[in-house]
Amino acid sequence: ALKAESKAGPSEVTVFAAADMEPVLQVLSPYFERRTGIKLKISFGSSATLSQQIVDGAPADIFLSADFTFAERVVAAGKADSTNPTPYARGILVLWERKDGPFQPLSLDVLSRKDLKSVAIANPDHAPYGRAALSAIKKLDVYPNLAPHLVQAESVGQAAQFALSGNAQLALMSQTIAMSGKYKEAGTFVLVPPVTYLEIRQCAVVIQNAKHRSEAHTLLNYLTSDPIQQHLPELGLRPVQ
Amino acid sequence: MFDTEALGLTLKLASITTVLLLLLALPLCYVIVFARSRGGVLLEALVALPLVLPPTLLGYYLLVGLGPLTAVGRTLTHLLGHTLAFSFPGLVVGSMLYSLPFAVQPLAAGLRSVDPRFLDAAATLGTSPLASFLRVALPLARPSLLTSAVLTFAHTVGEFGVVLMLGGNIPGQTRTLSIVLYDLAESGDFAAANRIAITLLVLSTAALAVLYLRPDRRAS
Amino acid sequence: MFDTEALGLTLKLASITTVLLLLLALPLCYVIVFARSRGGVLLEALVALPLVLPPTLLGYYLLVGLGPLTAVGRTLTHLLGHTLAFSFPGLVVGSMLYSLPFAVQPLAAGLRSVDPRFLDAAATLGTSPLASFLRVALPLARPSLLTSAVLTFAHTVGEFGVVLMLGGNIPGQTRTLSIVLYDLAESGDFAAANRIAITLLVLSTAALAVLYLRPDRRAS
Amino acid sequence: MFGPSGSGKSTLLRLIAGLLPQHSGVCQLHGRELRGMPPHRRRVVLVEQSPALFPNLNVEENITFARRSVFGRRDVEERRATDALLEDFQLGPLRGAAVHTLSGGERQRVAIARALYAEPKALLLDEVFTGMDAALRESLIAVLRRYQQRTGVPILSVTHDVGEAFATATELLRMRDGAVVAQGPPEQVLQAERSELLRSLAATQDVA
Amino acid sequence: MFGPSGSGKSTLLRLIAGLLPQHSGVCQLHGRELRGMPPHRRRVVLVEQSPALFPNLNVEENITFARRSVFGRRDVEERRATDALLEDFQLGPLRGAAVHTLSGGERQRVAIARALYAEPKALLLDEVFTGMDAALRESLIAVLRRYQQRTGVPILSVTHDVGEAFATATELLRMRDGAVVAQGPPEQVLQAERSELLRSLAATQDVA
Ligand SMILES: Nc1ncnc2c1ncn2[C@@H]1O[C@H](COP(=O)(O)OP(=O)(O)OP(=O)(O)O)[C@@H](O)[C@H]1O
Ligand SMILES: Nc1ncnc2c1ncn2[C@@H]1O[C@H](COP(=O)(O)OP(=O)(O)OP(=O)(O)O)[C@@H](O)[C@H]1O
Ligand code: MOO
Ligand SMILES: [Mg+2]
Ligand SMILES: [Mg+2]
Repeated sequence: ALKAESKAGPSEVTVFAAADMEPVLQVLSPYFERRTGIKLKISFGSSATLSQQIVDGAPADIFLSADFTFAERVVAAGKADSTNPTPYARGILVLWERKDGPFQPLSLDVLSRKDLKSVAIANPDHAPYGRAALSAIKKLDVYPNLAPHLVQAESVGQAAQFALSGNAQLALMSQTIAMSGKYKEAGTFVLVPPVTYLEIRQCAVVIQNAKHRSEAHTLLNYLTSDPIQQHLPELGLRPVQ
Repeated sequence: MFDTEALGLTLKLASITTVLLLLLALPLCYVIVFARSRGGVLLEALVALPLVLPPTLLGYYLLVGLGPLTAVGRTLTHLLGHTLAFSFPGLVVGSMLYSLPFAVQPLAAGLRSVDPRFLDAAATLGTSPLASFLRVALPLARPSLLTSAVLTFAHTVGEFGVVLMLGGNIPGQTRTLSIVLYDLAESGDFAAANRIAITLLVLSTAALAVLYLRPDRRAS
Repeated sequence: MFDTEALGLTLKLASITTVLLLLLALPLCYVIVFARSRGGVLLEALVALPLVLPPTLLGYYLLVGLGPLTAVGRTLTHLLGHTLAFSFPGLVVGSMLYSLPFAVQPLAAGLRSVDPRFLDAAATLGTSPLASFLRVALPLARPSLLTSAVLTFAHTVGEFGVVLMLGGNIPGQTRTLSIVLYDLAESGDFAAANRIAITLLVLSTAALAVLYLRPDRRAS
Repeated sequence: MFGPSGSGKSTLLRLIAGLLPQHSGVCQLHGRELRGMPPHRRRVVLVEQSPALFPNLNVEENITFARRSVFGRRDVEERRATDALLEDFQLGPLRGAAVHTLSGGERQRVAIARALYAEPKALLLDEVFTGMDAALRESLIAVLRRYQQRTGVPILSVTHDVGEAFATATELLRMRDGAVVAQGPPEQVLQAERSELLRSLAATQDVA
Repeated sequence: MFGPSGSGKSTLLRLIAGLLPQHSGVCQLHGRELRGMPPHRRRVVLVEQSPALFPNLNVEENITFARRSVFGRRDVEERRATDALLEDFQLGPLRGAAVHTLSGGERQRVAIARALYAEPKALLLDEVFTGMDAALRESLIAVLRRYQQRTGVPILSVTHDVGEAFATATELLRMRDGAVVAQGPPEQVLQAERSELLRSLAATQDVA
């Protein structure tokens, strides 16, 4: 860290992070900064968007994907500094509704109701949480009922916003978002059974030619450290193991 | 496979928006340019406002402001039977707001540069201000009207932020070409993006050729 | 906290793009409007092309075309020391391409509606076509030049697709206001979005007031 | 009406037509006060020195401008009136010509014809005969005289040709420095004119 | 030069000035062939019937237009030339006036002054004296005569006033239906004119 500091002024690290990590990093980054003196410059988006940008040469130091596949895409493009993406958390999919919505108290049964108008999910091609949502809907045998009412958002963050603003009645989103301030206040959620979707194994890669590679590793080590892993459930994630 | 549905939707959105906006721009320009009141200046500034608001902001405000959380939004939702967001009419509203200045400004500039002597002549011949506007000023400002139409259409075809915020990516309803291209780019499908680009280029080159090679373009 | 960094970046991007584009639009308009050749028509159609290409497409092509996969891109990368994508100069290039028609079209329309009698008079007085363009046509088309500048600036402030594709979302370099707003919307931070909206409205109302309340606006 | 260049003749006409705001004085037509009335209600048609013909309309469309609505069709009677005007003003062959191809004299004739077609309550002519040869001028003055006899519409015409003024007018106005300095039957005004000229000559000699 | 309205006088002048394409015939000035030369190289200045003054410039800026570059400053000599022109054309008090406030006669004077300031090799005047009273016209003709004597620049002037033509010209041209039908010293042309008139009268009588 010291070496990088002398090279590039005040020490900072550019993080490309999946949208579900926004509330998590919001909580963690002040602690991390205080502890290491490294400032986080974070760009959020869907995992697909971010990985594609990194492949195209975006100056990220570390990529926190919401799954394994998009992290692997960066590795495959030869942009990662190791051949194996590092898992740092496991994601949880939930169904969320505003407290003043029509389906309170909320249960998974609403997904088969005929008077449903709109359900927001993230784009299954871009966002691991979207892929999980689509898989769950199919496994729960509600796809024929929901298909005409599905609204696709760019990332899980936007899917959440669609429901928060009341435009979509329901949203399938990450528990990280559902447990964060605004969403906790305005709505309620129920877990989607984990058996209905493939495990959301959130993986990170450090970028090979990164300007701040060592700081990136510092962050990765911090995230995978035991104290943080133990805190993950409070933030809506499960620890890696 | 090429997404003709998205192409059709985009052209439909751009056409409807252009027609509606020009119909709206005419009375607005009349008041702005011909009414020499403070009201005209105020209106002009108001109409120009969407210029400085990024489309994401407009989209966000429409999403929240016309969503079920506000009284206006609830009324609208009730009238339409669905939320304005995630629907084609919602995109039309968003596009109109987004492109309003592009319809009004070139036309207003054109009307302003009409020589007042023609309007004076029409007035002494007994033509009311409204009739002078329609029969004298507007025909003389035709190149500007055309510019307004072209820019509005184009601005709407190229719209991305508002659609992304407000649309919900529903095939046949809100999934426009700009969204399709975004999706393709994110999944790295260069071949499909190329097909769309070529289609657009051919279509638009044809349209522009029709527009620009018209014999009567330059008044001599 | 309000993102003044993004505001500054956006204004910087819009200003630089507007200045560069107007400097580019002047010679282009000269050729398009004053050279009565086929070349002028072709050039005009060419300049209009970005109109019909969605910003996401433009952004994608710039990303790929100026990226390390092409010879041009490699040369550029070598010269700059980094890829053009995800950098401020890259955004300037993208914005210029994206807003080019909005700089050229209103100005060209304005120049076209300058009464040719003034140009004839200048010519018999011994003024060369280029000098006539600068000293006669351009001053007479001033309202259109202003429209060009305003629309270009605004179009760039409101740019989202190109920036998203080409810029990524890097604070202080490519994270413009439109991107910030997109992020804020995702996190449901209505209060912060409001602050930005109000800042923009105040800034732009001031700018528009300066523009629209100038006393000499309407030649009498 | 006559008077030196810049003495305010055109300005007075524009004022009567309602194109300039009137700050003082009275302006009446057939007993109606015109002050404050917008120009398009006055039915006072002004033919300006270099008339503004609508460049997007051809000769015939310019002439018939006043009585066509936005989508108007014309009836037989109006068509006949147009034909008569085209003939009176020797514009028949130019009926469909684009106005930017017209010669100076042709433009002025179109403008006068356009004014008559509007059926004005008063007609103001600003140096419209100046760019015409003697023969054409005579014939146009004859046309206007017939028109005036038929309709009784007053015509106020500006000219620099004292001979023309004397021959055609029933009343003469002389302007100088923005004011009407003489008004009355032609003989009387010209008489005053002559004696004033003599006076000013005398004054110059006094100084010398 | 004179001839009936629409006979092609203005068209001929625009042709000489290079504003219309020349399809046949020769056009020479001081032995230089003008055909194909762009108008701004010809140094032939045309003052049109209703002159196009630059609306964004005031009177003085219009007059000095020709010899100012885009960013040009003017030297003392040019300033003196401007002052002389403003006085010759009785425009002194209007020096800074916006051109849209000028009267018809004032506009024409500005246009002539602007043309002289350009130091042309030939000057073409299209009915520029028509809107002026006799006194003003005389004084302007005197100014132009002085100018011509000093510089030797040929002046081709269109008029409808046969008397004026006779009094001022060294050579007369008569146009009809697009062609020059007579050319020569004033007496000769007017003589031909008269006999032709008699011939046509005779022809009419034959028919009757
Ligand atoms: N808006 C204005 N502001 C200032 N001065 C003006 C304005 N309009 C006209 N004038 C001046 O008023 C005077 C009278 O102009 P007007 O056009 O009435 O003259 P005129 O008698 O028609 O002359 P001419 O015979 O040359 O046409 C001119 O000196 C002109 O410069
Ligand atoms: N571009 C054109 N196309 C067709 N006809 C034209 C064109 N330009 C001029 N004309 C015609 O040529 C004729 C000659 O016009 P010109 O202006 O030379 O007449 P003029 O002798 O100056 O008449 P005046 O004394 O009325 O000014 C007119 O009948 C006019 O309508
Ligand atoms: O956090 Mo995601 O990549 O939008 O599912
Ligand atoms: Mg006058
Ligand atoms: Mg002529």
